[in-house]
Amino acid sequence: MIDKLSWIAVYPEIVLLVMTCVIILADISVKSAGRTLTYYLTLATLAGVAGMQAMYAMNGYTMYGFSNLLVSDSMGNWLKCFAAMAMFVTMVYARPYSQDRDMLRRGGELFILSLLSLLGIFVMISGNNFLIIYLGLELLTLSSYALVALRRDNANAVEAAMKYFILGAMASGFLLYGMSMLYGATGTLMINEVQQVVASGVAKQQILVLGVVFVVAGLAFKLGAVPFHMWMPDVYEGAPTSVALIVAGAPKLAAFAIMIRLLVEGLLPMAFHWQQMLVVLAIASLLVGNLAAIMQKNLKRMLAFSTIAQVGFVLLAFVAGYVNNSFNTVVDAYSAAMFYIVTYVLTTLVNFGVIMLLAREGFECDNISDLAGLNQRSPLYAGVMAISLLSLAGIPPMVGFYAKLTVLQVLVASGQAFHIGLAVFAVIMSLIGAFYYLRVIKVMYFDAPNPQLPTKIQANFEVRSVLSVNGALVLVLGLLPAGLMNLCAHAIYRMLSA
Amino acid sequence: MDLALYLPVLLFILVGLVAGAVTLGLGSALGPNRPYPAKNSPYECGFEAFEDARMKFDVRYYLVAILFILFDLEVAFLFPWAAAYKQLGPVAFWSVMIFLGILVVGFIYEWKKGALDWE
Amino acid sequence: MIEALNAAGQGLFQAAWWGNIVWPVIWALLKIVVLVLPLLIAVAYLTYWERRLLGFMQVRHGPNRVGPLGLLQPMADGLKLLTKEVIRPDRANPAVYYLGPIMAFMPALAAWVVIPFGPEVALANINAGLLLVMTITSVEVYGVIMAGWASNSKYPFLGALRASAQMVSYEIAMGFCLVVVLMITGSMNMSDIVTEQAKGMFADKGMNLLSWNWLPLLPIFMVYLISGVAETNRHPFDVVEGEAEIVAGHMVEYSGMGFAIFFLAEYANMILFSVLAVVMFLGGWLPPFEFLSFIPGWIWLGLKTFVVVSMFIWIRATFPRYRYDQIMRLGWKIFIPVTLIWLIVIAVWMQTSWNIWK
Amino acid sequence: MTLTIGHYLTLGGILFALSVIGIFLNRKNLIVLLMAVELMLLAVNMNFVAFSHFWGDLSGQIFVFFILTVAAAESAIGLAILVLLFRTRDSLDVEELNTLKG
Amino acid sequence: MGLLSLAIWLPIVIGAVLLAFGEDRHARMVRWLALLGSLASFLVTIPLYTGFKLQTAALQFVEKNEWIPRFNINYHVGVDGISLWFVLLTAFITVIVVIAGWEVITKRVNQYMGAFLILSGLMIGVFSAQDAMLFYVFFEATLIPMYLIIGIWGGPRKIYAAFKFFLYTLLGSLLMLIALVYLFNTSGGSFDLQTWYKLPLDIDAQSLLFFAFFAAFAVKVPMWPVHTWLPDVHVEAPTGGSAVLAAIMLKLGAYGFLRFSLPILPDASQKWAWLMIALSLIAVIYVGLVAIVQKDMKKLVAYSSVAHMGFVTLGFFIFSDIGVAGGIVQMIAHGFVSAAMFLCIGVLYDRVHSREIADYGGVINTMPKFAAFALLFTMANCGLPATAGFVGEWMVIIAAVKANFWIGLGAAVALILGAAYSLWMYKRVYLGPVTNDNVRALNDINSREFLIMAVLAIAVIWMGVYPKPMTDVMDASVVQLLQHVATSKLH
Repeated sequence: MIDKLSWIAVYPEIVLLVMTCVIILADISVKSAGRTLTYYLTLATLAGVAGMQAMYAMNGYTMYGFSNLLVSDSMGNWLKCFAAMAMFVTMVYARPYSQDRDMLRRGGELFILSLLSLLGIFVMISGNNFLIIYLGLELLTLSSYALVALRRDNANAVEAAMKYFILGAMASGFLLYGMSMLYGATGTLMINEVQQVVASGVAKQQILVLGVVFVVAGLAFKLGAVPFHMWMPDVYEGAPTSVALIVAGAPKLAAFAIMIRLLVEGLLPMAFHWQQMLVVLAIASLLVGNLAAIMQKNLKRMLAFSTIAQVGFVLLAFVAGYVNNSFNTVVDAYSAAMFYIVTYVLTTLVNFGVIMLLAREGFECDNISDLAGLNQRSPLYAGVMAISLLSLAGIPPMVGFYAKLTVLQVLVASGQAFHIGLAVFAVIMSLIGAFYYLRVIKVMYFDAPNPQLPTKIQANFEVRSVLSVNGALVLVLGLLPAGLMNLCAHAIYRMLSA
Repeated sequence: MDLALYLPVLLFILVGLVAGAVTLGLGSALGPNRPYPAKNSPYECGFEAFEDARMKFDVRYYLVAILFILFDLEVAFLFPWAAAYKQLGPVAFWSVMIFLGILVVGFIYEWKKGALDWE
Repeated sequence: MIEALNAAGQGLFQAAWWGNIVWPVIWALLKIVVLVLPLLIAVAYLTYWERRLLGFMQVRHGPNRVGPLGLLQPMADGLKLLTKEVIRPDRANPAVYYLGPIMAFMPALAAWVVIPFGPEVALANINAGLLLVMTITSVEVYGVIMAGWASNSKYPFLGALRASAQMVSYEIAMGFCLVVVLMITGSMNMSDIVTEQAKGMFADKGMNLLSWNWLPLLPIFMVYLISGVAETNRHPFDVVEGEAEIVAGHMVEYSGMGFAIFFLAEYANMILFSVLAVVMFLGGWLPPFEFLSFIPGWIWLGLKTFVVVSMFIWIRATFPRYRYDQIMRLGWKIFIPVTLIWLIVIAVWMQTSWNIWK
Repeated sequence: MTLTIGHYLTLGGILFALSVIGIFLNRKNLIVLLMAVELMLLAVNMNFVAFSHFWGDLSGQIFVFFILTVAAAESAIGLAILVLLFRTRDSLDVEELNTLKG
Repeated sequence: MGLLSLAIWLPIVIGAVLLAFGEDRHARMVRWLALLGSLASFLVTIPLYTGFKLQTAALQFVEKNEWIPRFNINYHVGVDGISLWFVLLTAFITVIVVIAGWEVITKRVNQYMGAFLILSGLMIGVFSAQDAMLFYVFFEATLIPMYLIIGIWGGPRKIYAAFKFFLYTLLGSLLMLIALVYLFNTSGGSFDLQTWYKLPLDIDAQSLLFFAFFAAFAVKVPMWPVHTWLPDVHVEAPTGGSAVLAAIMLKLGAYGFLRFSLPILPDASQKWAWLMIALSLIAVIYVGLVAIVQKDMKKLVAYSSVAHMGFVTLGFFIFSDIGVAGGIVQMIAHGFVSAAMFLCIGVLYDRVHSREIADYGGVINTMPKFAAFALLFTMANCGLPATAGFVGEWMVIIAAVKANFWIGLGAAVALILGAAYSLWMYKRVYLGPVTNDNVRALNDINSREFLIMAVLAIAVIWMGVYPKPMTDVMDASVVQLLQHVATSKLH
């Protein structure tokens, strides 16, 4: 018999699932071009789910459900809450853009698949078992593949979908192969049992290492770390921008969560091995991401490479967690990574929001030069975009600075000369990063606008207000980052002590 | 599980294949073999065959294939459940009701979207 | 007697180390031959019976020249087909072209391996019998697709697409039917499925007939029968080979034995589906009334199968051909919902205290 | 010769390697790519079943069940994308997937 | 909210409000609002001076609140004798800049004014931050408005200049960031400067940290050889931007040496003082020579700024009270003088749209009032007695001579070079007959420009004649600073 606690633990997920089904059915009868009913139901669902997760998170209980298959802890709840909010914001930005591109006329798949991918994110974050994590992951990625191909007459979008599909499927294969090895070495799929077995040292070391290698490779694929990054620029560029944001935003939180679940909760005793891999991945990501971003003319592609570079920073935080068998920096490291990823998502939302806002019917704001003179056309959106770009560049007082600061702090705190070297390297790379972010700001502020474009930028009330709040949040969290930092630290602390 | 029980299955499949092959072989051996171009050309109503026969075809066939994969899989999922249904209690009942509920939602959706229409 | 034979055979090879492997193989092969030969004869005579029955229903004679009452007609047909040229079109892909009919024929035979002719009397009385039936019969669609594709000609190609889409569509409904049967039986073993039908309120009173699955599962039974017709591409669902539209569907390019094998496969499948229907819904080898149990089980099985097969032919004689869109509509929009609903009904029924399948 | 876990793992490994090679070296047809992806999952299934048997633990086989499901869903979506791709550019050549680059 | 916080946040808030005015049709209102805002911000800083207690090195007007408790980062601000004058200077120069941009700036006025007000608040923040991370945040944040000011309202090569400015300074400060984080970790989790002053560090760590700080501050000062961004940026920046850059932003770097390098890393400072002195001397002499050959007025003044800042660092790394105090006085004086010099060039540029020395000649004939002011500021720039420039330079030279004759001699030579390029430029631009029609058509300065000039002139003369208020304020703090430097931190 399934106990009550199990159900309570997944209550938000159930609500999400039921509401998704309701929305699917409701969408059938929707006639309006903008899918008004579907849209508002989606927003209501997302807001409700985010609220529920926040409540769970603030209660701070750690609940295990369904024979420990699922865990609902404060870290997971916060991540899920943020993911739902990110999806909410994404939907607000995505609707006018998608409507202009004829993506909503045939059906509300954009919303439905987004909700399903959010459900996948939830399941991934909750997973306490390889199987559950895998299922969540697939729910997320399968929905994403379909989303990318949503503009089915657009050759670029379909090509991006195909590439995403092949590489994504391969990534899942790598992850699975790794999981099968871990299962073979430990005889269990339960993450906490895996850790116990690994810690006890009974498991065969070679198989374990093989498993770790493949798991890390699979995770690197999902996160988009070099050399497993090939899909990201193509998907960002090819997919409709609204979908690119769905792929770029909330799923990053889930990727972080499964990194925590698999590497930290499951394989902390193997930290030495995966940290070595992550170092290589991080260095390569920082290097390739930043250097390639400089050469891009396409804004979305540039953001993709910048994401790769940012992922490098996240990985650096993981590198510094568990050094020399000492747990001193563990909480700091993983909460730094969490803080980084949360703020990154927040910032990315702004970037894509502005891009979508500027992309009018028949005109994609794909090239950096399309932003020319944005400041003259709309100081508000230029300001919002500038704030978010500066945040990505890590310039105070934007929130991105604190993200980098926390990572650097933990790298230096681990006390290894090598890690300090990594910190210096990362800093130099972020200087290169600053260059291409500044270039976009330059285009927005210093260049003259294209005279063919309308001087006024139209946007509906929702987009305007959400975008303003979103941009302001990047700044406000930069001025007062303490709350979010504490939240991450608490969440990670509870997760580790559980 | 006794794998030996499955030996006849394997053999029967082989026998099936062999039986088909043998009859076909017998047919070729016993029948005449007098080919000429007109006989060996693809069937066409009276005129020469033009263009490759493996042409583009209606996308609905793909749709059916894809829907088949999904539904057949649902059936495959139901099999073990059904086999054990008598022993399992209401938990099994409810979990499959949820499962079928989601399936039905998808089914209604594709129905209403016209995925099942052939007119 | 059979046991003795088996033991004798075992003894024959006991000396050699490979005796443990070879004898079971030979033994199984023997049994297969014993099963297949009558089956092939049955298939041959089914064609004869079909023509006679159709003749009867349409108030004409049917074949009556070759042998007494035309009983040698199938032999003559076979002989004729055997001596016809096997043509392979130039553009066809040879390997796949020849593999097509074989793949269509094989499942119609191989599925018989699990059919029980009496209690525990089956070539392979395996636990996963139902699953095996489902998988092996699914293979048939490959034969169709291969034939259509390998012919590299338009009519076969379109015919194959239609046929496979149709088969695949009805396979879903059929799968649900099997699930329902499985639910109330609790076992995938075909023998168990039959013996389960011998229990129940009516069976206790000697009225086996009413305890069989067909009654409580009437909608499922109907869906299964009709799906069977559609699966075998039989009339009235035979648009794939509808002469007026696409000549003969995927078999257009086949001649001589190639065509004959498809033909045989169709009739073998008819018998297979009939016998499956009998096993799953009509009590298999069980007698309809307890007092008739002196007649051996395999005769009952044969009789029932004969009835069902005849019904196939009867349907052919009665119904006009469906349009393709109607076929698909029936499969997707009627059968799947019906089976799904009945599945739920049965599931709920089994949760209540009126559960009759405890 | 008896079959040990090692044999199964080797087979799984070979299948996995084949599929990875198939994905990276295949330059001709996208369908092959899709098949390679499926093969990869089958290789994993091989491992899971072998380990499941080795540990006498059923969870591995349950995993396989789900992988099969997901593989089917995945191929459904993969095929759908393939159809779209073919409709937009009349080719399934991997080499021609080059509109997006930078 | 304390007085200091008010001084920091008032201009920032007003600047943000200005940014909210979307379009240029409100330009008039925006200008007045900006002026009122900057005046208010300046007035807020006055009580800081009047209420400042002399003869104590302790921090005053301290505010300390928790900011990011997770990293023990506090909102900790306060002023001592060293920083007080910079706060005042910043607020003062902002008023001047707002007035200077009154008519010149016509497009996106609100952003221009807003950027300067925000910049002013941020720079006051830098000067008053007592928490390293707070310092860093303000320090870095100043880049953003300055980048925009240069890029939007700058000259033809503004983009190059803006990038050069941003990336040069960012590189340095990122290295400093790692140093800060390292100090945070070694101090057991504190960003508090007072804690760091007591932190023992071995010499290798000190050296590394010293160079990390050096990277940040030397670029900012700028010291030779990382000064190359400055001339480019000055040439392209709008007048107001140049003025603020020269008058205040350069001081952020020098101030950083005083706040971080010297007291936290005394041993490394001693060890590497020779290098710093050498670089400073190169700056004053070599850059002085470079300045002489400039054809562009702004470049000339820019190089002269580098040379003057060389005096400042020279004074600091002699480690005597008169040297350090001289450096600080020199910084403040340079703040007034360089701002005035750039504004003078701005006055000419607004009329002729050229900064080439060769395009001018005999300006005194058409703009007598203006030429008089310009003469005063040029004199101050070359350190004539009774002007602001004199006091600091002489204090530094005296300190240098005391420490080492040859250093003193080098510094003195620099003084002569300064006189040479300043006066030669004055001669070529202002004196002599009118050389071309552009100059002939010049109108003398209007009342607005007169007001700015007059105010700056008063300040320059007052500083030269009566510098006591300044030195009084800083004495105690300088003594304490030197105590820090004298106390070894080696374990």
